Amino acid sequence: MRTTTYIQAINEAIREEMRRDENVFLMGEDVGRYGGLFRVTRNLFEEFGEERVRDTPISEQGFMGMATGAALVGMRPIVELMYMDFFMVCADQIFNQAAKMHYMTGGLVNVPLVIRGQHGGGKRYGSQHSQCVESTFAQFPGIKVVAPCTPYDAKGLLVSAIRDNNPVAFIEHKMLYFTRGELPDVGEETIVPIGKADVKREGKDLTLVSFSYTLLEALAAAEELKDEYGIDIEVVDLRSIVPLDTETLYASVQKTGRLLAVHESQSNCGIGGEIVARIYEEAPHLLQAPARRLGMAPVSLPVSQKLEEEVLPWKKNIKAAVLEMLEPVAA
Amino acid sequence: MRTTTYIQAINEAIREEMRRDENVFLMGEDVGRYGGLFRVTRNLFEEFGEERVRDTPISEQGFMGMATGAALVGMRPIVELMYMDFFMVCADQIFNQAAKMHYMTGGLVNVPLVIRGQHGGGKRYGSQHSQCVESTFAQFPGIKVVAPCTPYDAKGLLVSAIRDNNPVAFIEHKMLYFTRGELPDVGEETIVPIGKADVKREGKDLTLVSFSYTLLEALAAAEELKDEYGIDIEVVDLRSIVPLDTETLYASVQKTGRLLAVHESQSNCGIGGEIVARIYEEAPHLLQAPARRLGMAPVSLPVSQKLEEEVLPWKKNIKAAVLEMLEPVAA
Amino acid sequence: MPISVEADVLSSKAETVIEAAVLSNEQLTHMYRDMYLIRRVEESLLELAESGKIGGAMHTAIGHEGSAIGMAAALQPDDYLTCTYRGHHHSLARGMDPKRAIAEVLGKADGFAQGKGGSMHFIDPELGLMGANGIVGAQVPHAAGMALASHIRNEGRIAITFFGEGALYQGVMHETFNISQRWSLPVIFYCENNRYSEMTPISRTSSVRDIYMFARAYGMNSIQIDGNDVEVVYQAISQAAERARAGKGPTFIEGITYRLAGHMAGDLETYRTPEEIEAQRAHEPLVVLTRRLLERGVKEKVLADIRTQVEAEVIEAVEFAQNSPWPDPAVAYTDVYAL
Amino acid sequence: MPISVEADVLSSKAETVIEAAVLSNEQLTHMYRDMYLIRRVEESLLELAESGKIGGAMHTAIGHEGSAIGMAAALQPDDYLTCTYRGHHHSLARGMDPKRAIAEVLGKADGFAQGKGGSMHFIDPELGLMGANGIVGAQVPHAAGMALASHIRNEGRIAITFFGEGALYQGVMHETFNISQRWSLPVIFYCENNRYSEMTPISRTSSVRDIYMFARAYGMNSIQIDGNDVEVVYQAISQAAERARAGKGPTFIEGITYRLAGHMAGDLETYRTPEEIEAQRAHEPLVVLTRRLLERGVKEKVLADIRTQVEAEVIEAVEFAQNSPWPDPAVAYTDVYAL
Ligand SMILES: Cc1ncc(C[n+]2csc(CCOP(=O)(O)OP(=O)(O)O)c2C)c(N)n1
Ligand SMILES: Cc1ncc(C[n+]2csc(CCOP(=O)(O)OP(=O)(O)O)c2C)c(N)n1
Ligand SMILES: [Mg+2]
Ligand SMILES: [Mg+2]
Repeated sequence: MRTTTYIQAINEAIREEMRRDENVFLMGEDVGRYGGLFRVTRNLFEEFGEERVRDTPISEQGFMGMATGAALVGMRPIVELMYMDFFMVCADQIFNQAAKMHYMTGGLVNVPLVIRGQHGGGKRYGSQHSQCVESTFAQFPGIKVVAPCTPYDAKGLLVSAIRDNNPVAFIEHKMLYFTRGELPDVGEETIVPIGKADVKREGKDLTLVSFSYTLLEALAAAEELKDEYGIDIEVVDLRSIVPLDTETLYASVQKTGRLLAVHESQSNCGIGGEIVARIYEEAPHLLQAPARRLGMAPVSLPVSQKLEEEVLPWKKNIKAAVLEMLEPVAA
Repeated sequence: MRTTTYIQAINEAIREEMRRDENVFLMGEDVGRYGGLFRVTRNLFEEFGEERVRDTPISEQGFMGMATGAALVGMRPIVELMYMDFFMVCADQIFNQAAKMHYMTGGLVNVPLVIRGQHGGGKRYGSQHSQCVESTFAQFPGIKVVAPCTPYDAKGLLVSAIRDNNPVAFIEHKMLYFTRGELPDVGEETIVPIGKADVKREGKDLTLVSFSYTLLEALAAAEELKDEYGIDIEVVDLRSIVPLDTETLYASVQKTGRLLAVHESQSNCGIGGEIVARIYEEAPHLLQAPARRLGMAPVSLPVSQKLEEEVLPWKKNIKAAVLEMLEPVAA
Repeated sequence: MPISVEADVLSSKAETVIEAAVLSNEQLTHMYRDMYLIRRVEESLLELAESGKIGGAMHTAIGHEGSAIGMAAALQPDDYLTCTYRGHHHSLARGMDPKRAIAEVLGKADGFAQGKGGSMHFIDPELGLMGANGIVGAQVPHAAGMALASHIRNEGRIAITFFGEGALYQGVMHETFNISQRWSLPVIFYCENNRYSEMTPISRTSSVRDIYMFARAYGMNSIQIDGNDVEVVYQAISQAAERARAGKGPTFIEGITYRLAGHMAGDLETYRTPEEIEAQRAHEPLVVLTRRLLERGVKEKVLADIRTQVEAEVIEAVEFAQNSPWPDPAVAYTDVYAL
Repeated sequence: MPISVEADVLSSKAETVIEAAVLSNEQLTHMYRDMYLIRRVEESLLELAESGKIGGAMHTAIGHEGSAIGMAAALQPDDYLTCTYRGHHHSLARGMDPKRAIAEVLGKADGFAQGKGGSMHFIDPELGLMGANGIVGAQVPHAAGMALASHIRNEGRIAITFFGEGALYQGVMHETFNISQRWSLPVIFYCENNRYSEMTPISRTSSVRDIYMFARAYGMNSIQIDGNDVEVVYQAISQAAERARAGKGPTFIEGITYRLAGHMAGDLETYRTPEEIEAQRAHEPLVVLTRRLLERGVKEKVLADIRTQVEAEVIEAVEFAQNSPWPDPAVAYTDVYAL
């Protein structure tokens, strides 16, 4: 074991898979010689050369479509979107093309494509460079969606995503890039299966389910709730948004009887509401109190530090939501 | 009073508003001389000429952006997307631009823009020409979303949308175009406020909330459930998806104690799950049984008639869902 | 609007030389058979659509056959191809079985995609047919990506993509043209210019008159040809393919043609006169090819026999498709994710 | 890479003639003041960013000032303008108050958008500034739409939009160029070609060498100019504006310039050498303008006084912004929907 940054873990997964399978190649803006705006792809150009590490023009719809085409004939492209927000200039190629090809053709073709990049707020990038995208990607069947929080899960899930025969959105978070965590030594394969959640903290009073960066805020909130109120929160890391591991989730709620889903994408038609709807569909008897969700406030993220803190579903807001749900208990 | 088709009602709303306000103009593919692929804009070119009724090239991102620019300086463009599915080639201009301008600028500018077009299945157009879009549009604060079912609501809501100072997605359904309904005589103004739901059928056993075409399927299901099982369904027509009229909705659930939300967009992260999450957040005490939602099956719509019928959340599937919820009662 | 293919355009600056007779009578006769088959399949589909058996949007390529037939003869069977919703002709020219094609359009179990794709999504990877598309322009980067795959793997395979002149101003085209030229990918961009984009003539929406000239802006080899003459199409695509395989990069071909039927089944066609359509019939692919064959001494009797054969084959295919069962409803839930 | 503006390019086929001295010393001196102000504001913002007071992406226009100053002098105060995240210079040149500009970048209550927009979203409708944009290319159709509005209303106003050379291959640009030319809208497309798109030189991703030649493909009037010479920029934009107001349609202007600072605060700048940057300083806008003024007999003392004045103004503006309070958290929830 050793500790690395989240960035390093992603970089390793790409490098190892590119060594393992020559069909894997990388495309995106500044991903080559510069090593990526956030330096996630550093040194890959040096090792694999310009054939397999391609600096593109600012033509997302074009290169996303080309990646889809290459995947249709057996390549395994990894496309970096510099900011996940830019999915909006290539939405057709992602949702109408890559995600649907397998189904529309009755299974005649596959699209083993990885779309990766960072999303999220907290660094004052404002409305067009901070929105979380997992709930939008989850609306289109045919594409898998993962949003790991730790370096270990990031590396393990990216390896799985690259080997998966479907388009996979691999969602990073700008607040996680320099966080550190344990990773098996180089050489040891790290694989985390897509579609498996992970209990990151045991507890009995309430199940707090989250993923990506807000999971860290959830864990911090859980610690403070323990210290300040003796409340014992179980924190489940969804890790994969599509497919959703309801089994792990319901097992936790069976213990706690209470569920709060937290995510940074919009509440409206978000994954939190989806989780609430699912449990009432599939296992309402597990709940001792109404299941709840907490998402981003219904605004596009403002730039000012003070305004950003106000609307993000972070520790302060998570604690408030939990206390509201446990009032009867706490009281 | 008189009866007209849904198409005629939309056409009248545009014509009357174009006569009333010279800032209103129309852009889109084949909307001018041909009168629109579905003939919704017929005869407008003849009356208003090529300055105000503009045939565009197949450049959705471009003309959506131009409409946004024109709206930023006080025009009131109406843009037709031939199929709402095509929002994916202009998603950036809709969600990242038009929807955010007012907020990002601290209210310095408005974008009075109407985006209209038809969505939905039932006519074998397949995966790329049939998906329902309201749940995706609802994920982006700053844009209002309406999806009327009757000619009256269509005309009244379109008038409101054109006069609104925000971007409004006016969502039509290809299955509704030739349905007929009552409309006030020409000359009498028809206005339906955005954000107000409407009870289309009274009942006491369960609240069925829907909108757009599936509302007709819900009403048909309600009739059969009455005849076959004596079940008395209240059908609420949401009409507006954003903002959501929870007041009318909760008032109905207060009567019935049961809620089923039906929509044709995907279940996953859809408006149905959102409605379920909202009521558990805001009024869980009204529910005598778990609230449920029924959306499109998790596939992109296949072409074959038999497969389409299978996956659409229409009468057969609505009845099954209701019976499942009322088993305790029915039994 | 007459077909505007002037000699000076054909012998344009682009490195493509169109010569007279290059195909043997045997090849031309074979092409006649395939072209007639496509024509009859499309006509039969229109009849089925009019009788209400086909829903959605069904676009036929009646009048466009020249590009498909010329392409099939010029390329290798494993070269990649993508096309539009108007893609029946390319698929049939590359050898798709009419039975499975028609069954798919009818949404039957024997369709190549069990009725999931339908008329707008023709595909058969075994024939290098990598997908028709319902979104204008979307199939174009796919072909460029296949060319990129071939380039990275050093396969020697090329990719061709077909699109209409109305697609030129969909942004993704521009993005793809630039990247393909910059990376000098083995891809052919074939524009079937039928002068209409749905109900709107290209002249109303395009800032340029000659579409092929636009591709020159990228420094791309680009020519305009008579898309209704299989011999011309064959040569243009052969030479473009040669350049591509030699690593000389993409070629843009504007094939002038004309859509003899409506944009899709049910098109009111209020935007053009019967006279305009009639005038075009004088130079449509089947007429051009028939004339060519007779000029070269092939007997009308030979062609008549071919037509009789084809008629029978198409009638059988239509029957097969109509008798094919509906897909099992369970099929609706499969193929969402690949294993 | 030297600035490649050859005489023959300036006197290119496009209907634009660049003459020598056209501006009075008084005008040039005023321009000097504005340019120096922009320079100092940007440098101050970089310092604030380095001290951690500015988050997110903060792009300065150090080296780009020529285009903004020339534009402000050439256009009417109510002509519409849109630009990119690199838009401080256009806004200041059009008269935005440095106090409110800096306060906005710092996310303070006195910012023009109360801290909601920040550095990438400069706007002031009163000055015709209709919005900077964080998405490459997105502001370009906005300007075309404003030109369309002016055209429909017969206002005589024109629109100008600024973008970088890297934006050329974002599909929406192509769509907008075509429509604008086809509808002959009163819009000016000004490309600030600083030779880099973030960390990638344009030569690596573009199939064409001279960006301005590309616009010719649409039949658009298009020229390449020295974007670092305010007098050249002034003339090019004046003439383009005249054409636009006369109903002759859009003009594309490629202004060659150079970004002297990093792409954004924090840029490692591993992609270019200090020597390259040094070489460019010899021809940067402030140097060019200073030389011009001295050549025309304006005394250095006059310029020195201006600099002293501006320094004071900028220091005051920075103080104002730093002392400005944080916005009330409640502000985060307003302005989602207009009434
Ligand atoms: C992005 C997108 N916009 C609009 C459409 C609707 N549409 C389908 S075909 C077509 C016309 C295309 O014309 P052209 O490219 O000339 O091809 P043709 O149909 O003439 O063969 C349009 C506008 C679409 N399918 N996709
Ligand atoms: C659609 C989109 N893709 C990518 C980006 C990230 N990005 C911001 S600036 C930039 C480079 C733009 O270069 P250029 O157009 O030359 O303008 P410059 O920054 O040099 O002034 C990129 C890739 C973006 N903002 N929007
Ligand atoms: Mg056409
Ligand atoms: Mg640049």
